[in-house]
Amino acid sequence: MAPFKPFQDDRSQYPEKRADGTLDIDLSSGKYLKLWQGPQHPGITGNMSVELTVCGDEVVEGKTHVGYLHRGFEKLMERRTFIQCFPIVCRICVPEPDFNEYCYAAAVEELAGIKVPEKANWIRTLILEMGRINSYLMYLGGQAGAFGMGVIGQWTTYVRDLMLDRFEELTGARIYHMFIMPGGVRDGLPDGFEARMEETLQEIESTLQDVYEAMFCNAIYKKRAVGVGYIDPALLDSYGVTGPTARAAGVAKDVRRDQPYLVYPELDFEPVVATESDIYARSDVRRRDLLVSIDLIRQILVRMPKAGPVMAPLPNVLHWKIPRGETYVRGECSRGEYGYYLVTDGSGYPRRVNVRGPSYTHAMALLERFIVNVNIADVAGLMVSLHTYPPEIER
Amino acid sequence: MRELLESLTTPYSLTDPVEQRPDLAFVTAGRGQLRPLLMHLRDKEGFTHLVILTAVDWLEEGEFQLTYLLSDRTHGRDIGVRVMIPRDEATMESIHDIWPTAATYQRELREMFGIDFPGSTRLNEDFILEGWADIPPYRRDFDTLKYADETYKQRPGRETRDPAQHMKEQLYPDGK
Amino acid sequence: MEFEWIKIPYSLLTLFIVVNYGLLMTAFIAKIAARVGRRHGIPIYQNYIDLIKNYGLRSSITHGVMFYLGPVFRLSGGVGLLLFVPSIYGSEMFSNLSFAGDLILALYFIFFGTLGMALGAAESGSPHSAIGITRGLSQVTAAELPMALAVFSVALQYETLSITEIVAAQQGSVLNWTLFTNPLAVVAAMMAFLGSMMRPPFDVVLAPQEIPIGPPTEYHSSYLALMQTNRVIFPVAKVVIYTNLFFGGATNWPIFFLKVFLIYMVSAFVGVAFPRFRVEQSIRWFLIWAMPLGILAILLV
Amino acid sequence: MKEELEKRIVKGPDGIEFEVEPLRDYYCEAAPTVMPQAYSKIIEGFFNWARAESLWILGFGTGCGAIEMRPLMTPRFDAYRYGVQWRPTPRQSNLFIISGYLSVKTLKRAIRSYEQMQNPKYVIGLGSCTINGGMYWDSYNTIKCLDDYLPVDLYIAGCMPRPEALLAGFEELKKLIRAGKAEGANQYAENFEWYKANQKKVILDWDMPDYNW
Repeated sequence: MAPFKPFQDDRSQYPEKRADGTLDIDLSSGKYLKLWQGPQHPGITGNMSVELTVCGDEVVEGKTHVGYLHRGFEKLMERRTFIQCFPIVCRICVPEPDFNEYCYAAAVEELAGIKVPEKANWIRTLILEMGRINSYLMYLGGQAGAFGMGVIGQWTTYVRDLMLDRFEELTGARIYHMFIMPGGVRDGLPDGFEARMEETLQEIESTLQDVYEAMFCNAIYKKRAVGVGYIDPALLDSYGVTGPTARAAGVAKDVRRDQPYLVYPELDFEPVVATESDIYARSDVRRRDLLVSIDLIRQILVRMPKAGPVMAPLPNVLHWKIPRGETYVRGECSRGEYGYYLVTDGSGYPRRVNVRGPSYTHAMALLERFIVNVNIADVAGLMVSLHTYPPEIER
Repeated sequence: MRELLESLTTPYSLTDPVEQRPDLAFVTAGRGQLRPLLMHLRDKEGFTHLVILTAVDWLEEGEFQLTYLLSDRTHGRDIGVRVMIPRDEATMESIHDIWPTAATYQRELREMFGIDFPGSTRLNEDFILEGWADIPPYRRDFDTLKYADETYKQRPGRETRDPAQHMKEQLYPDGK
Repeated sequence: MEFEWIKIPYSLLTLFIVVNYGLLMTAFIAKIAARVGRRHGIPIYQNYIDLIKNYGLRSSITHGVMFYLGPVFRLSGGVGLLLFVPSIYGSEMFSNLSFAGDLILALYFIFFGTLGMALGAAESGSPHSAIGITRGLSQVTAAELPMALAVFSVALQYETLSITEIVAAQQGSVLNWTLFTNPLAVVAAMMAFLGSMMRPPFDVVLAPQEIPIGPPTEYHSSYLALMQTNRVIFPVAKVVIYTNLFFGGATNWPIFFLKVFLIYMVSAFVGVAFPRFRVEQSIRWFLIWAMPLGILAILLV
Repeated sequence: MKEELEKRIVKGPDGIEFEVEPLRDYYCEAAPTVMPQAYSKIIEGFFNWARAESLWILGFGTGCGAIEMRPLMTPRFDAYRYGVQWRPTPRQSNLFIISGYLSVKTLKRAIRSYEQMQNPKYVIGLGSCTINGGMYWDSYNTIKCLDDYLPVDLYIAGCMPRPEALLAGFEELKKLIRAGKAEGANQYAENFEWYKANQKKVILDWDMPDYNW
């Protein structure tokens, strides 16, 4: 008889399937237990829920339920003028709102034929990278927290607050910046911003070093994260996996490099890649990506043009009509490919806006597949490692 | 991109090619041509990544436009395939067997536009809305403001102004 | 042995001192843990307010008799443990209700609360509670093994089952402590101690990110207050056993406070620095590391 | 209504048939009762002081306001100093922060969570969208006027309110509690019919889930 090794042998044939392909799960047998995680559940990434069927300590079926945050943005934007859309788009994704602003602005500029000044492009890149740092810091705390290590979250949230201070200085707001407008950005950099930014970056770097030593070198963290939540690289395309999750599986795909936008062609960086494709690799890719972002911010602050306009002249925004057309604009946000599909019909309102958030594919099809045959204890860690934010799923 | 479009146009009888950017093009395909076209793009041309699957409601023409946006991540180019389907008979072939992730998009379209994709997994389960009784909300003939006013109590004292009118009154108070 | 009635008010006095000390000490340790996260942490008197508030909540619902009895069992486990162990060596007032065979009774009381809790929480009907209980029972069992082995080793070493006599044997010099005379048993017991303190890496029972928050999910208002009271008594009582068995006991209150605090800090320090084990990982850890040490300790004695 | 919720005859393992009516059997339909204050004013005042100094918040981020909860728990703002803690289960919490707009689907869960909390309990509406809909005033899926559905003690305006605003809000709430003015739970019990009618008007799919999801 083979030795009993829980969660190490091949469990993919379990539970058995019926003839029609559905899982043979009989809840009334008392062998299985329905377990809802969320929306009121501290281990869930935001306001969504996962419906688990567990057998012992093993998850045999998982379903994601979303829609708790649906506000109907795509409908609301159809009855707002192009400039009225700009303040509401950032509310789609809370931890990294700037990508909404950038993608929306870029799509509108493309269809309206507006040329953005050079300096505005640099500032946009700066904002996006700052937002990426925020989002990654949030993630690192969450990933450690999912495995019961609250201290990392305290440290990273502290330095995230410092970064929010820089945001506040630049844009006047902590969370919803509303800084990247169609046509450019609202303002230039304040005096002395570079020096204060450098201080913040150094603080973040030293915290990251602490995090590296306390979390990534920790034996128990390795025990929990290495080899858990493996995603087969062959499945990446069919499940629409992008961003750090794909890069952790050895696919060096980064929109910043493959289809460069803004000023990324002029910046010097390499996409971060790992090959193990487990929770540890995903968190490590994000940590190293964070260091890349810090480096990018330094490059941007040095090479940014010091003078020049930051806003292109816009037509009268109250009567702004954009000719019929459609486009798709994408960017590499901290979770993967973020994109806006904008259709205009010649009127003063967008015909249709569709937001492509990376969590849309990650939290639904991918999570539902990879949550099966996992220990309940690892569900939270696995979910966090995909770095999903529900608001961009349901919008 | 242009060569690709030219090579595809005849075998799949594509219409309306638009080259939006050097790396982004949109074409319209027939309803029956979609599956072979997607299979060809995915397997022969390297468009392995389904970026979005969404719909646009052209109420005036009585049509839904389905947009399948595919990406070739190796060469960094995208192609959007438009399929026009009539509004009153909104059914489309499901592609969840080509891309498993398409099932999610199709669930959303089913709920938000009322477009049916027979065979797609978990299609008729609630996705975002719960207990929705009105017409699908993303259709153009659904008026969200009217619905909100009828369903939810608005707090008294909140004012809504037309921006153009309001700015005119602010800037030219004399009414000139 | 004749029973003296004066022992009852004396041991209630012990209980009173320990509850207050426990409330302050857990708050203090929470503050220290908060400092690691660069925070100020809760006020030192916060535990008192929480306790009053929970007792003062107006409504409470019950899921059945066992649900009601669960916290009571838990509390009696903690109180019983404390009362049958001498807290101050050599003091007539604070030797409590200890008697010749109290070591066995103490071992029993350590387990008693968990069992009562399991029965009560199971009746609450929340699946998170059920999962928490299965985890809790399996982990406590695994953690109790090295503890029991270490205790037997100590009992064999001193050839007595009375805690008072064990403490007496350790008096004189620091080198007489079991810590130095039987280090293997102490290491095994300290590992078991980490496992039963509900702090990372062994807090898989509560695990707020996985099963909020395990067995007590459904407990509220005065039930929760009872459990909070137990949560300050039980660790202190357990640490009292540890000081008595391994660290030479305490001859007066200041030494008692100091030793309890230091031993408690061990688990707090480990707790802030590590994430948590999965339940089968923690059981394996106990079986692989702590168990052999315990067996070795018995063999060497 | 879902099939498994309909009234039906079930055969038990021992062969005896019995009738099951899930909506009655599984879910408690009893209305909350008004809980009297402690008989003595001094004791009630003392309890109110303790309640004010020990606010346990339900960890349920219903909207985007949840993003500012993390900074509140961490070094910069550290709400623990003021006796504020986060609890993962509604049974042990006293304060429910509605952190932003409530979609109809979340409203159902929020009501469920609120009803699981123990009396006395408090609700803070966070953000402009809980007050009058805010940015989403014309959305078809969010409620506009939170106090129609839950008894709100305090609103914090802004989009999004800063953590400092939240801390100030906690202090205001403490004043209310100490003054004995935060009787939302009793208010909810007194006007239970009215609240339920409002809730049922917007939540069309009114079968409550097994437990809190």
